[in-house]
Amino acid sequence: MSQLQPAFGLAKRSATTGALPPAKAETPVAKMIDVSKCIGCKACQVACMEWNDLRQDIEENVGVYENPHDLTPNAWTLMRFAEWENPERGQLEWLIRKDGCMHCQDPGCLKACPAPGAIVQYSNGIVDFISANCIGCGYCVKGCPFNIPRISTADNKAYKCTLCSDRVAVGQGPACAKACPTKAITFGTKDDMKKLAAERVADLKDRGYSKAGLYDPPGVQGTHVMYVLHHLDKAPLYAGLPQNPRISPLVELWKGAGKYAGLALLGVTAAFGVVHHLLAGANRVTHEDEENAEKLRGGGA
Amino acid sequence: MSQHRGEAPLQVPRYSGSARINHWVVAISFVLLMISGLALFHPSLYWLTGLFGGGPTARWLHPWLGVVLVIGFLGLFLRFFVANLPERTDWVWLARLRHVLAGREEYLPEVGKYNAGQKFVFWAQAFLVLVMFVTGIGLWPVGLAYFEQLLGFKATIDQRRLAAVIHAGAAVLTIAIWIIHVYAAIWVRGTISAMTRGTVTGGWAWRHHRKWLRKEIGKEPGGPQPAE
Amino acid sequence: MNVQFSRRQFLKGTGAGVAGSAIGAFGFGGAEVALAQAAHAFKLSKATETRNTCPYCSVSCGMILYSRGDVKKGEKAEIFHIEGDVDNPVNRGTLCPKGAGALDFIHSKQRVTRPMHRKPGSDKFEPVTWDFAMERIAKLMKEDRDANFIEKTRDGVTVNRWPTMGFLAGCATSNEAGWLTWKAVRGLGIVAVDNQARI
Amino acid sequence: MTNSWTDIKNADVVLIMGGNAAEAHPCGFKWVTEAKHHNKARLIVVDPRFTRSASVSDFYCPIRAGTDTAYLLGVINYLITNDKIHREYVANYTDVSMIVKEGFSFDEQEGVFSGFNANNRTYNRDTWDYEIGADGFVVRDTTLEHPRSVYQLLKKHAARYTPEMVERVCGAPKDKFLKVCEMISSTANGEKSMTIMYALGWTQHSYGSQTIRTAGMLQLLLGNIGVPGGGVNALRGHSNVQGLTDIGLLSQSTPGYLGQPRDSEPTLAAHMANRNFRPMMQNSVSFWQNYKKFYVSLLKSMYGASATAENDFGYEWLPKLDKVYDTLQMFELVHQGQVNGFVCQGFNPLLSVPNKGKLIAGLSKLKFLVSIDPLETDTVKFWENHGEANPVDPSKIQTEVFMLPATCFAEDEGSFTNSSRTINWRWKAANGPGEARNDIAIMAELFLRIRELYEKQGGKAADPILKVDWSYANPKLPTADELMREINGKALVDIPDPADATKTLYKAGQQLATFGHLRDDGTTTSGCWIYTGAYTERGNMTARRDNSDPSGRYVYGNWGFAWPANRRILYNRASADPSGKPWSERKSYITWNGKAWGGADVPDYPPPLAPDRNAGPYIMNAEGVARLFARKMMNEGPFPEHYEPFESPVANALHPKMSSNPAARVFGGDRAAFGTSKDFPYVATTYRLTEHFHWWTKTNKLNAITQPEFFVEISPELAKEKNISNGQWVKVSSNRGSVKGKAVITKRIPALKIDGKTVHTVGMPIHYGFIGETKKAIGVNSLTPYVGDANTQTPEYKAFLVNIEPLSGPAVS
Repeated sequence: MSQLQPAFGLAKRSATTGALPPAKAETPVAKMIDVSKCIGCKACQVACMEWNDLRQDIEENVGVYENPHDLTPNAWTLMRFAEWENPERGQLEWLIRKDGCMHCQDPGCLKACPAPGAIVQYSNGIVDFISANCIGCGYCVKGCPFNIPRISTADNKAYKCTLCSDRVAVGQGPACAKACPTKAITFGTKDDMKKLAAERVADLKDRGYSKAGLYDPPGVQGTHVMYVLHHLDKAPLYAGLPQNPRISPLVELWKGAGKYAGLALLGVTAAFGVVHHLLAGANRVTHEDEENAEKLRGGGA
Repeated sequence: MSQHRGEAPLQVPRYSGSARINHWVVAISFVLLMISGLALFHPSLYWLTGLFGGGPTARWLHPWLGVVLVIGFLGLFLRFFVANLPERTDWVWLARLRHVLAGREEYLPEVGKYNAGQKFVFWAQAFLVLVMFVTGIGLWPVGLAYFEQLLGFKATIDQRRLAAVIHAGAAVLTIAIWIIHVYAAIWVRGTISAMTRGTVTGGWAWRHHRKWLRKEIGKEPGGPQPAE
Repeated sequence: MNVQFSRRQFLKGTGAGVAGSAIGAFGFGGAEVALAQAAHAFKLSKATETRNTCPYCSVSCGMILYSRGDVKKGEKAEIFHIEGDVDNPVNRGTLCPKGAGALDFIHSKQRVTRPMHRKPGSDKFEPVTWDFAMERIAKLMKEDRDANFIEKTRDGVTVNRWPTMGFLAGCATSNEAGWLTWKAVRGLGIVAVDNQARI
Repeated sequence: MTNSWTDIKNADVVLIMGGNAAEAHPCGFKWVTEAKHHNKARLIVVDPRFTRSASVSDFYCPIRAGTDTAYLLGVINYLITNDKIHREYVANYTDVSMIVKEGFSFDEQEGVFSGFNANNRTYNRDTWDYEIGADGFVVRDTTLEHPRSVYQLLKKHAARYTPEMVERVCGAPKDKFLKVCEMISSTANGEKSMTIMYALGWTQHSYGSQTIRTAGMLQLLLGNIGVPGGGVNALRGHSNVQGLTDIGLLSQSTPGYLGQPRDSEPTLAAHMANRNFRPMMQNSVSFWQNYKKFYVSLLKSMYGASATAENDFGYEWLPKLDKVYDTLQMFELVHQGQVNGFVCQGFNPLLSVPNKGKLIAGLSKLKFLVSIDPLETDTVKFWENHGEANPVDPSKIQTEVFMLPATCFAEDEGSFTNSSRTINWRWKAANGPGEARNDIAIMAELFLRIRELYEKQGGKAADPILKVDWSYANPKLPTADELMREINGKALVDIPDPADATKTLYKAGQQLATFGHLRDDGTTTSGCWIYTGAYTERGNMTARRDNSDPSGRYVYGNWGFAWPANRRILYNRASADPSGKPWSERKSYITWNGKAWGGADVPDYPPPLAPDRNAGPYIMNAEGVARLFARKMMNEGPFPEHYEPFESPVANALHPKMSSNPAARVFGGDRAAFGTSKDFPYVATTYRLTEHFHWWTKTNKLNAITQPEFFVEISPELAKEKNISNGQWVKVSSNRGSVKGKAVITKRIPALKIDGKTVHTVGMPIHYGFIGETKKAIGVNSLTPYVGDANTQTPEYKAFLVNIEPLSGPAVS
C-alpha cells in the first residue's frame, strides 16, 4: 500500500526524517467533552463501534459499569466511572469520563512509531493511524501518555480513535459527537470549542465548582480532545486522568537523544576498528610462531 | 608464508563441529536481529525491513529470532563459560592493553584459551542477551501475554516504556561489542578458520594462546585433539 | 419525498454534529483528504437515506436509515448504518446507546425469518408455511370462541364477550397497525386486551 | 406529558423523581442539560439510587423506595405552612374554595377515608364530593376559611407530613429535604417554573397513581401547570405506548380514552347515563359534553354502514366488560386455567409481568400461544429448557406455540406517538428478512380467515365479526396511509357550515380537520377522536417536517401533529392570569388579545371565549378548574395518603394498622406469597439501565457489549455485613423465588435510617433473560410481587423485600 505514503500537507508523519514540505496551515479542530453534561450513557461507545464496524467480544460483568473492561482494538472509546465523596459539597459525585485518544498536538505515539507514515498528524491536528503502514510493533502504546492505542491480535495492527477523520474530511463531526444525547461531546474548531468551554466553566463556577476548568494539557502542547472538568485541579479523580501529561522522559530518551547517541556509539566503534587497522595493521602470525609451535609439539612428544 | 617449505603448518583443533554450528546459529540470528532491530530503531534504517519482506514481517520475525538467539546463546554459554572464568593473568593482560592494541604480544603474559578481551566479550554479551531477552519480552505483546499469565503479574505501561529504553540501549552496546568481536577476528589474522574449519595453526596458537597450546599439546600423546 | 427538507438547518449553533460547519472538509488540507479517505473511506457516499423513528423509548428520536439499494425503487435494500436525524426538533441528530445500536436489532441473530410451530410436548420449533400457521391459528381461535363466547349473561344482558382469549399488543407497532388490531380483537369480542403501558 | 420534550428547556427548576430520564430517555434528557446550560436551571434528583440523572444534578436527595407520596406531601405541607404557594393561580384555577360534603373525613389513626368497609376492604364513596348549592353549582368560600373548603381540608391532611415525619418515613435527611423544598418553592411566583419528570419509579407501586396525583397537586400549588417549563411529565416507556394507549389497546378504554362498555351499560343510552358532564360552575366549558359525538363517530368507523341510529350504531356488538382485564388480571386468569388462547404481539410477558414462576405455570396451561414479533422472545420459548435460567421440562408442557415473523420499524411505514403526544410518520427502508410480514398484514389475514370461517360455517355470535367494516382497497393488506385516514375520520354526508348554512363545511367523503366537527348523528366517522386533525384534506399532518420555532419558546407546531388539536402544552390557558395577561413576560405563552386567545401554541381553550366569562382554564373538568380534591375518581381516596408497599421493612409510621393501600389490586392467592422483613430484611428495587431497552436489546450485540450481564447493586456497608466482594456471585431471594447475579458494590445505593433503623437497598436491573446475546439470567421478575396499583393495576416492581447471600466461589477478577 505504498500509495498511502504521501507526506504532503501533513503536519507530522511517523518515522520520517527530514522536514515535511510545509503544510498549508489549516484550522485546528477539537472535540470538547463536557464531563459535567455527560450522563455516561455509552451512546458514544455504541455509535463509535457502529460507525467503524467494530464488534467487541461480549464479556462478563466483573462488578463495574465499564464494559468492555478496557479500551480494546475494537473499542476505541470507553466510559470510565469513578465515585467520589466531595467533602466540600457533602455530596457523592459520580465522575464519568469518556476515555479515548486525546489527539495530542505533540503525539507521543507518533514520536515512538518506527514505521514511516503509520501515524500521521493532519494539519487540523487529528492524529490518525494509517493501518496499511502499521507494522504492529506496539511502540505507540509505549509512546502514548494516556495509554490509548491497542494492538489487535487478529491483524497485528494498532487501533485507536481516528476522530472520525473520514467523517471530518466530508464536513461531518465524529460519530460520538453526533450521537451524544446531552451534547456533552461537541466538535468544531479548537477556538470555538475553547469559547464554548469558557461558557461552560463559568456556569460550573456559578454552581459552586470553583476549580472548574478546561483540560487542554500544555505538557503535550494541548490536545484536540479536551475535557471540561468540575475539578480541574483533581484530574486523577476522573479514573486516573493524568494531571500533567507529557510524553514520558523514557520515551523522549528512547526516541530522542538515545536514538542519535546509539547510532553515534556504533559509528565510533566501527570507526575505531578502521582507524586501528590502518594504524596498527594486521596482527599476523609469524614464521617463528609456527616454528615455536612445532618445537613445542616436538618437545612435548 | 608462515609455512615450512612445502609442508602444511601444524593445525591445532579449536572448535568442534557442533560448537561451530552453535556459533553460526547465534551469529546468523544476531545479524538478522541486528538488521531488523536497527530498522525499527531509526527511521533512516527502516528500509532494512525490505530485506525481510516489509515492516510487519520484520516486526513479527524479530522476537522469534530473539528466542532462537537466546536458546543458541545458552548453548554457547554452557560450552564456554568455564574457559571464560577470570584468571589472575587477565588483569595483567588488561593492564597492558596498550601492547595488545599495538600487536606486541611479547609483552603480554601467556594466555589460555581466551584472553581477557575475549572473556569480556563473552560475559558482556551473556549479560546483554539476558537483558535484551527480558526487556524484549516487555515489548512483545504475544510473549508478554504468555509470561504475564505464566508468572501472574501485569506489566505497567511505565515498566514497558523502561523496557523499551533498556532494550534499545542494550542493543546499541551489544552491537558495539559485536563490532569489536568481528573486528578482532579480522584483525587477528588466522582467527576465522577456528570457526570455519575448526582449527587454527600452531603459530596462531603459539602467538595468541600459548598457554592453551601448551595444554593442548601436553594433553594427548598423539597430539592435539579437538577440544572446546 | 421524505428527504425534502434541508437536514442541516439545526446544525448551526446547536452543537449537534459539527458546530458551525460548512459542507466540505473540516480543517483538512487537500492532499490530506485523499489520505484520510484512503485510510478510512467514508461509507455513506452511495447510500440511500430513509427517515424513520427510533423503535425504543417514547422520545421518538428521528433516525436516518442508510441502505445499499432503494426499496422505494423496488431494489433490494440492505440497511447498514443508522444515524440520528438532525432535522428532528427533539433529538437533533442525537441517539442514545439503544438507538445508536439499532442496526444490530435489524440484523439480530434472534430475528425470526419464517413461521415456526411447536407441537404440544415437543422440545423444538419446526418451520411451517404462513398458510399452515394462519389456518391452524384461525381454526383454534374459532373453536375456542364457539365454545366459550358469552352472548348474553344469565340476566339476559347482551355482552358479546370472549373471555378465554388473551391479547397483548406491543407498543412498538404503529398507530395504524394498532387501530387495525383494535378493530380485529374487539370485533372478535376479546375483552382481555392490554399493552405495555403498565410494565 | 402535559408539556413537550423541547419545552423542558424553558424550565428554571427540574425535579426528577420516580424516574431516571438520563438513563431511560437520554435524548429527551438533553432538554434538561439545555435548560441548565442556557436557562441556568437547577436540577434536583430524589431517588433511592444515585442515578446517572443524579450524576449531573445540582442537588441529590436520597429516599427509601416507595415513599414518594409522603415526600411530596411533605413538600406540600412546607409550601402551605411557609406560604410559598402561587396564591392567585391557586385561588382562581383550582378547587381550593370549593366546599366538600358534610360527612367527608379522614381517620388519622385508622388511615382510611370516610366510607370504608373494613370487612371487604372497599369504600362507599358517597361523601367524596363537593357540596352542590340550590343553583346546581358547587358551593364555594373564596375566603378559604370554611373548615370544609378543599384548602382547609388539604392543609389539615398535609400537616402531618412534617420534615421530621418525612425523615422518619423516607430516610431523607431533614436538611436535604428542606433544601429541596426551598429550591422547589422558588418557582411559586409565575416568574419561574418547575417541571417534574417521572416514569415507572412512580407508577410501579400499589399506590402509584396517588403519588402522581400528589405531584400534580404540588405543581398546581406552585402555579406550574399550563406554563412553559412546567407540567407533570410522564416519560413513557415504548416508542408507541402512548399511541397504542390512545388507540384503545387497553382493557378498559376505546380509542380516544372513551369507556369500553361494561355489563352495566348494555345500551348507548345506558353508557351515556353513567357519564354526567354537566358543568359544576357557571360558564364552565366541560368539554366532555361532546363525548357522544366521539363515541358515535368511533362506532361508525368500526361498523361502517351497518351502524345506524336504529341499532345504536352497533354499540351492542362491542364486547362488554364484567371487570378490568389488565395484564395482572389476565395472567391471574391464565394461571387459573381460564384462558385457552393467547396472542403476544411484540410483547414478552414472561419477563415483564411479575412472578415468573406463576407465569410459567400459567403459560403451560394454555392450549395455544401465538407470538407475532420480529425477534425470538423468552415468552415464545417459555417451554424450552435453559438450565437454571429456565428449568422446565418441555415434554410436560402441552401448549401449542406459533412464532410468526414480523417486520421491524425499519421495514414498515406508519406513525408512532411520542411521550409528548406528537405523532411522527416514518418511512420504510427495507423489506423484512425472509418471510417476515408487517403487523397489519398478519392481523388482517388472521381476522379475515376467522371471518371467512364464520361466513362459511357459521358459529356462535357471527354478527359482531361480520359487521366490522373492513372496506380497504386490499382487505388483506390495508396501507398505513389508508388506516391513518380512517383514524382521522371523514364526513359521510355533505355537512353544512354551522356558522353559515349556505356554505358547505365538508363534502361527503372529505377528511375532517378537527374533532370540533364530529357529530353524534352518524354523519361523521373517527377511529380516534383525539387524532382527528392528523390526516386532513391538507394531507398527512403527522409527516410534516417543518422544524421552525416562530415563538422562540421551543414550540415546533409544524412538525408532525400533536394531539389534541396539535397542542404542545396542555392547559395552556393557565399560562395567563384570569384577565388574560401572562403571569410574567418570561413565561408568556397564550394570552388574550382583546378578541381571541393566541400565542406560541394552539390555545387549550375556546379561542373567542373572553376572560371575563370566567369559564376556568381546565375545560375538560366540569368544575372548570383543577382538582386538588379528586372527588370519587381515585379508588383509595380523594386526597393522597402515604401507604407502605405491600412488602415493607417497617410498619406505616402514620397509621400502622392500615400500613398498605386498602384499595390495591391483590389476588387472594398472591397475598400468601408476600414475605416479611424477618426473613427478607432488605428493600429491593428494579430498574432500567441506559445501555438496554427492556428485554429487547439483549438480542443486539452492540448493547450486549456495553452491559453484558445481570448484576446486583449493594452498598459497601451491606457488602461488608454480608461478606460479599465486588464481582462475586450472590443469590437474591424473595418469598417467590431467587435469582443469581454478580455483585456490584457501590456508594450509589446508600443505606438509610428509617425510624431509627438502618435499611439497606438491593438494586437490580431488569433487562436479562435466557434469549439473546447477553449472558443468561433467571429474570428478576422471579422475585417481584403480584400486586397492582388501586387505579391502574400497575405491578409493584419498585419496592419489595429480599434477602441476599454470597455464593461460594471466587470473585471474578
